[in-house]
Amino acid sequence: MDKILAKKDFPRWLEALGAYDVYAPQLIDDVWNYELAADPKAVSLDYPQTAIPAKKIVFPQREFFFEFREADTDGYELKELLPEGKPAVIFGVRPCEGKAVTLTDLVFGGEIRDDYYWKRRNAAVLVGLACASPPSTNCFCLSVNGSPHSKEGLDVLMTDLGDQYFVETLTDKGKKLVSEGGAIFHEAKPADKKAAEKIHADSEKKLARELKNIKDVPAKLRGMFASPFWDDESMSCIRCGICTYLCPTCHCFDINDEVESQTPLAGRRVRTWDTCQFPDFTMHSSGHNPRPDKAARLRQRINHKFQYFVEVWQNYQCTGCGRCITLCPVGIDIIKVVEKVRDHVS
Amino acid sequence: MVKHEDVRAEAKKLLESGKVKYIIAYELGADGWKANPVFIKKPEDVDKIIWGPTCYHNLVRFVVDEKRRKAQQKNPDTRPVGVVVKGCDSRAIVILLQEKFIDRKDVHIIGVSCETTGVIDERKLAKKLKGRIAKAIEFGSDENFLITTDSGTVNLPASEIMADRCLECIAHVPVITDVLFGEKTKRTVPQPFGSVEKIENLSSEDRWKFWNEQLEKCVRCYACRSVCPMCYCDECVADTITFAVSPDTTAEEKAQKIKWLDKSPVISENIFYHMVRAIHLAGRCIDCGECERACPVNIPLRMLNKKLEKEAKLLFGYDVGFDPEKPALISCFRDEDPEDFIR
Amino acid sequence: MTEEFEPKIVAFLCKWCSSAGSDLAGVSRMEYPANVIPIQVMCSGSVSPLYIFEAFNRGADGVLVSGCHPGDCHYIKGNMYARRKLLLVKKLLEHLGLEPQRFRMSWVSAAEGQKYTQVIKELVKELKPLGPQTKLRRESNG
Amino acid sequence: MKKRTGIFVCHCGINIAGTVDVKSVAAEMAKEPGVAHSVDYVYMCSDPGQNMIEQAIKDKKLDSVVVACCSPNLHETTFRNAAKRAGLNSFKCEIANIREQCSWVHKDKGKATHKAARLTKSAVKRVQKNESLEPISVPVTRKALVIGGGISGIQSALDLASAGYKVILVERSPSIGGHMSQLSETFPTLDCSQCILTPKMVEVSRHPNIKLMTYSEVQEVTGYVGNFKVKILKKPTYVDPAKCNLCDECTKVCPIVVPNEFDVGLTGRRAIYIPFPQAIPASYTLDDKNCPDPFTTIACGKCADVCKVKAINYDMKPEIIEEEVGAIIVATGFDLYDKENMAEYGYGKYADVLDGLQFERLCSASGPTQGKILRPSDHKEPKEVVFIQCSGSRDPELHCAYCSKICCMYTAKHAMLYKHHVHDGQAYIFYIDVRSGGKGYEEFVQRAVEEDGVIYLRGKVSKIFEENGKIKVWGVDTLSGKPIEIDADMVVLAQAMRPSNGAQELAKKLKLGTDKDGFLAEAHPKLRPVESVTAGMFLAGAAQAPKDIPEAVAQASGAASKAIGILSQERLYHSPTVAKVLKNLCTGCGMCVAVCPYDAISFKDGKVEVNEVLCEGCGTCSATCLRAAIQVKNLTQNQVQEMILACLGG
Repeated sequence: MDKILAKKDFPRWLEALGAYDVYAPQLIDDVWNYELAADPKAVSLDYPQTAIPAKKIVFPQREFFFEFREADTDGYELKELLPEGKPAVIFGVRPCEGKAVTLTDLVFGGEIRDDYYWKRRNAAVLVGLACASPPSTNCFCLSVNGSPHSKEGLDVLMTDLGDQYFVETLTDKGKKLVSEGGAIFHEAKPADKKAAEKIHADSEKKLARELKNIKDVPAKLRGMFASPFWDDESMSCIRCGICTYLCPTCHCFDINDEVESQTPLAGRRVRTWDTCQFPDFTMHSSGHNPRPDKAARLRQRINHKFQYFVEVWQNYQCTGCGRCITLCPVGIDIIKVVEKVRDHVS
Repeated sequence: MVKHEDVRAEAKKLLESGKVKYIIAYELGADGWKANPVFIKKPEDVDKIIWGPTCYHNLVRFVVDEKRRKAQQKNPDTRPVGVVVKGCDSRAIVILLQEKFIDRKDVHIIGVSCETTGVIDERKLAKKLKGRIAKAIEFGSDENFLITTDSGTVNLPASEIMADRCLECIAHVPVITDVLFGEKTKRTVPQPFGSVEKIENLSSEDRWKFWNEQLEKCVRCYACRSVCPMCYCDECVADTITFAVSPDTTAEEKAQKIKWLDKSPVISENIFYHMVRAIHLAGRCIDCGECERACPVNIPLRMLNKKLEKEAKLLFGYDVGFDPEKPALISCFRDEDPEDFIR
Repeated sequence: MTEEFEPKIVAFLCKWCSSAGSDLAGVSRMEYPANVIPIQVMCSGSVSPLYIFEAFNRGADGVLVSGCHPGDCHYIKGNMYARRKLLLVKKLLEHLGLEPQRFRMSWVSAAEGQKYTQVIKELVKELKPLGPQTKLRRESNG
Repeated sequence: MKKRTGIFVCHCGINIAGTVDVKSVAAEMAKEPGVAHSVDYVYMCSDPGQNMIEQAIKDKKLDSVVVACCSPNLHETTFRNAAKRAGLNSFKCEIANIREQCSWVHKDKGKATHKAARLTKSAVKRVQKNESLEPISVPVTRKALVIGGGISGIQSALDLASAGYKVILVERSPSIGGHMSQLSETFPTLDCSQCILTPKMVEVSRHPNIKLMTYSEVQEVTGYVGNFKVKILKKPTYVDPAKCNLCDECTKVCPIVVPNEFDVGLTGRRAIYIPFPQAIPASYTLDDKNCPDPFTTIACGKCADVCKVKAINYDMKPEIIEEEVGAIIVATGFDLYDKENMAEYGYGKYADVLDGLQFERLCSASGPTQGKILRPSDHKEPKEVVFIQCSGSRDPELHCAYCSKICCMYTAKHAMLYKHHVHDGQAYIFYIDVRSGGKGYEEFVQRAVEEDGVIYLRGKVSKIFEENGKIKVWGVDTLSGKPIEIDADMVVLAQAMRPSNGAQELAKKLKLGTDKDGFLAEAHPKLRPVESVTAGMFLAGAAQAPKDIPEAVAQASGAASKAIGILSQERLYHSPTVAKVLKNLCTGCGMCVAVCPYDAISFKDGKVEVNEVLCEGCGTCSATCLRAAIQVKNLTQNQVQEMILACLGG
């Protein structure tokens, strides 16, 4: 059942969530990010967009697989290091990020199930915040099967009604979270629901950017693999990791052994984010690099999001948050690139 | 004041005469107000070229790319590339020449003087605009910027939204060019190292606290090294695998690859990476400030490089990026180099 | 009672002067603290800044680089390059907030066994009150 | 493949075992990865100890060895040889110095043992990544080049030649002999300079092993010890020595007169001339700087006309001669401190103010005055002569800071010679100190004072000026404190010695260091005084510092014997622990090229390469390189990193 939460009571809700690690958007050195909320009273959901998406909480940039230590006898002693600690609740999750998590779920929940991911994922509660107005000038969620008020992947969706929030509970996890708040929540009246729906409807009109008629793009891309198009498009790429590290749907990782002692040989196997945009991502020890240049790497990024993923999961691996556009140091614009692909005549 | 037309005309001339392969310049981005790098190959495209307050990119970075590209081609087109440079950018060319990474004949340098202003810092502007969305920005008449927003135009003094690097700029007129646009205006910089001195004045512990908080944020996207024209190594200490490998590389050579630091974005490793970058840029960083601008989490990286630029000047009287004939900072010494730190 | 803190120090000694100087200290049976583990390099000029970063990253509480006096370098001028390079390193470390005492450089000739012991004694004396160096040190699960 | 390292911990009696628990070190090391064998023994360097190592290498199939013992300076070679005997490459053996740097300097057994283990482990980490290396060997060109045909060059050349080695002696002036040939008599024995020098000059010209190249200059030197390539410019003399019969007709007809260098300008010579009667080669030279004279464009041709043997050929061209040599001796000698700088003493202003060399010519029987001492101005016999020592020397403010060393002695000699020529004359000597160290030197000075009544005045001359035909010399006798005023007929300045003109440029060509005064720098002021910093190049005579004849000759012979030390080898061997370029990482920025003290690194198609023979393995290049693209074999950054970890117990 939908609820209403007065903004003044919002901190009380957070205070009631002692059983959770509470994350919420916070402004540090002019940059918004989801951080642990030390002081509930300081938390405000009045923010545009974080630099690093919420994926960093369910899929941290660094996590341990296991610990190893050379045994006195032959062989090694291994100790699995599954994520522990409190479940996480993330406030202010934008619908595009909620949707993004559902895409990552597909990847880590395929025929090989990634327990490390799921341990956190299952524990995490995503409290969404509908976008009354686009948090970024580069938002284009509507163009990629999303919306400013999409409920996908979220456990709760909050909509800002001025001095109160309209709270839609979407899952059991969500129910539980809301129940923690107890009396501070009130039954929503039909009028509230209407107001929320109005905001949702309006918000769809406010999007500044769009990426139209791209249903043929996947097929197009298949034909453009060897096209010089990519060389031209990638000229200004500087091979940094921003577009992918800060993409809510990118999920590539690297695995390294971090050795702490030589004798006895001991350390940890660690998973960290990696990105197809780094030259060493596809580097073979032979010296051969199947993606030798930035053209190949830009192509990979676009293909993965608008061809491969579509072919496997029937969805774009892009939720239109626009981070890669906003934060690219050289202004490479995924919308423009895909439009060019769409209009490309070979 | 430098006009788009000046640069366009020059570019047209160069392309029509076939003197250059292509021209690295600035164009207007998709958002209609910010500049982006552009690569002009045909004379008819020169009208894309612009010059304005958002031309902060150091395009020399793409001269490095060009060298890489040439290295891979069988029989490359050896004509020079035209490149539009600001004062700071031109010093990057000096370093590349100094380090024999490029040849003077590889580049046709189109210099643009920043005159009395410089380029803007988007984050400063965003603060000033308080939510209003910029639509266009241009140089004003006297040391100010005119910004058109979705709700009216604003006129801001340059000093308020100019990038820090420009406020501390010691070379607003290119130092090496084939053609120069704009006036060789005089500009005095009272404190070329003002920003870094603020940090120096902190106590040791506060400095540590400051850097600890800043570098903790690093996500190791390596935008700082990627955007830097001086970070042209094929393989960086931060890379986890032997990268500069060719078919004739022996197993021994591969085995020599050292894992100095872990890929984990934890404070100790982040600091290691940034220390190495700083020390490797000592006497090479020309303070184009691109690393700081590119950083998605706003780490004041200039304050690392600027520190060593300052020390090079104070301790060794070394000016960076003015003389291609000069030996590198650490490939020379003076008998009177200070040694009071040695016992 | 708690045991006194014993700093771990790595010392890069050039083969011709400082290492020979510390040998002389040995031959003359001069006693000094055992905190310093020397690594003999050919010349102070061969000490890369990365060695120093690595030592601190791997838990050194102090690092010493010692070479020949100016003009005495076996390789004519390696120590002069070292002097410039390592001063920059020192400035950088201090800029980041590392205690100045933790990174040292010294000139110790083959004849200065006495001076070598002095340098080590002072270094250890200065580092003890600072306690363990944790700023640049990598975390460990052990 | 798993490494098989053997550890051998030495007790050194109780020297190590006294403070280090060697057993526990050995035991701890046994646990190290790749350690196949770890033992301790009372004296590793003893025969049983060495046998123990050799046996273990064979029995346990060890692929590397660490001996934890005394300083590598003492027994590294011992143990590397042992390893070698057992079939290991000698670089597969490293030493951990747990005596000088551990057991002898610590008392706390626990701490010392801990440190010893770290030191040993660090050596293990290093040796496990050592490459097998063999000494670099290069063939030797068994021929020497001597630059400078003064007494030093002559001596070096003769020593080398008589030892059976080919020598090229290069002299830039038309004759060998140098300054010594200008001297009249030599102290302290007063025997005639020409008489003792000429036979040596002749010997040079006759010696089958010596190729004499006068009127020639070294233009370029490349290569390295044992294998230098030299380009020598042979200037045209326009006279064929083979044909010339020294009839001297040509000089009689030559219309051009220029100052005579040999007589230090006291006389003139023709444009075609023989420097001095005993010149070697005995032949004339047409000096094309003065002929044809600046005002005419073509030579007058008179000399060619009168030459009956047709020895004169105007079409001679400069030639570049290329030679290969294994060693080079630089004996470029000295020149006197410039006149211009001594204007305060009227030098160059007053005809009768001379320098030492000019006075030598006046005394010389073959000189302008046939050995009579006469004033240049009016050819009168000077009755009062003032000699001034340290003219330009020992004067850090205005002139040279150093002592020219030979002036005290030759001034005494000058005063003496003067008295022998002008019995009723009086010689005065202004001096700061009289330095007469050397065999028979002090006695010589005493004779000047006692037998020839030379008056020594301790003090500096304040003013010199001409007044009615006399040269007034004002000074102060600092002993009596009295002002002194002498109406002299002649003043002789003991001018400071400085490196010969052009020595600086030559030093650059040869990549030799020079000291602050421009003299060539020796490799070590005490222990390597005749070697230069560049391997295979040696120094002789006044080019390195002011010297008198016996010292110059001694150093010349020293340099020759050093050169023979190289030339007597079939091949030269060089340590293989040199820098190596990782081509894939090198960008050719040249930072390493700039720092290399031995010019061992050079550019090669966009990257750099190392000359392994020049490289001494200091590693400064590798610390300078931003990409670790150049590293020293067997002490790579990779190895040092492992050693750092080991030291910190990681």
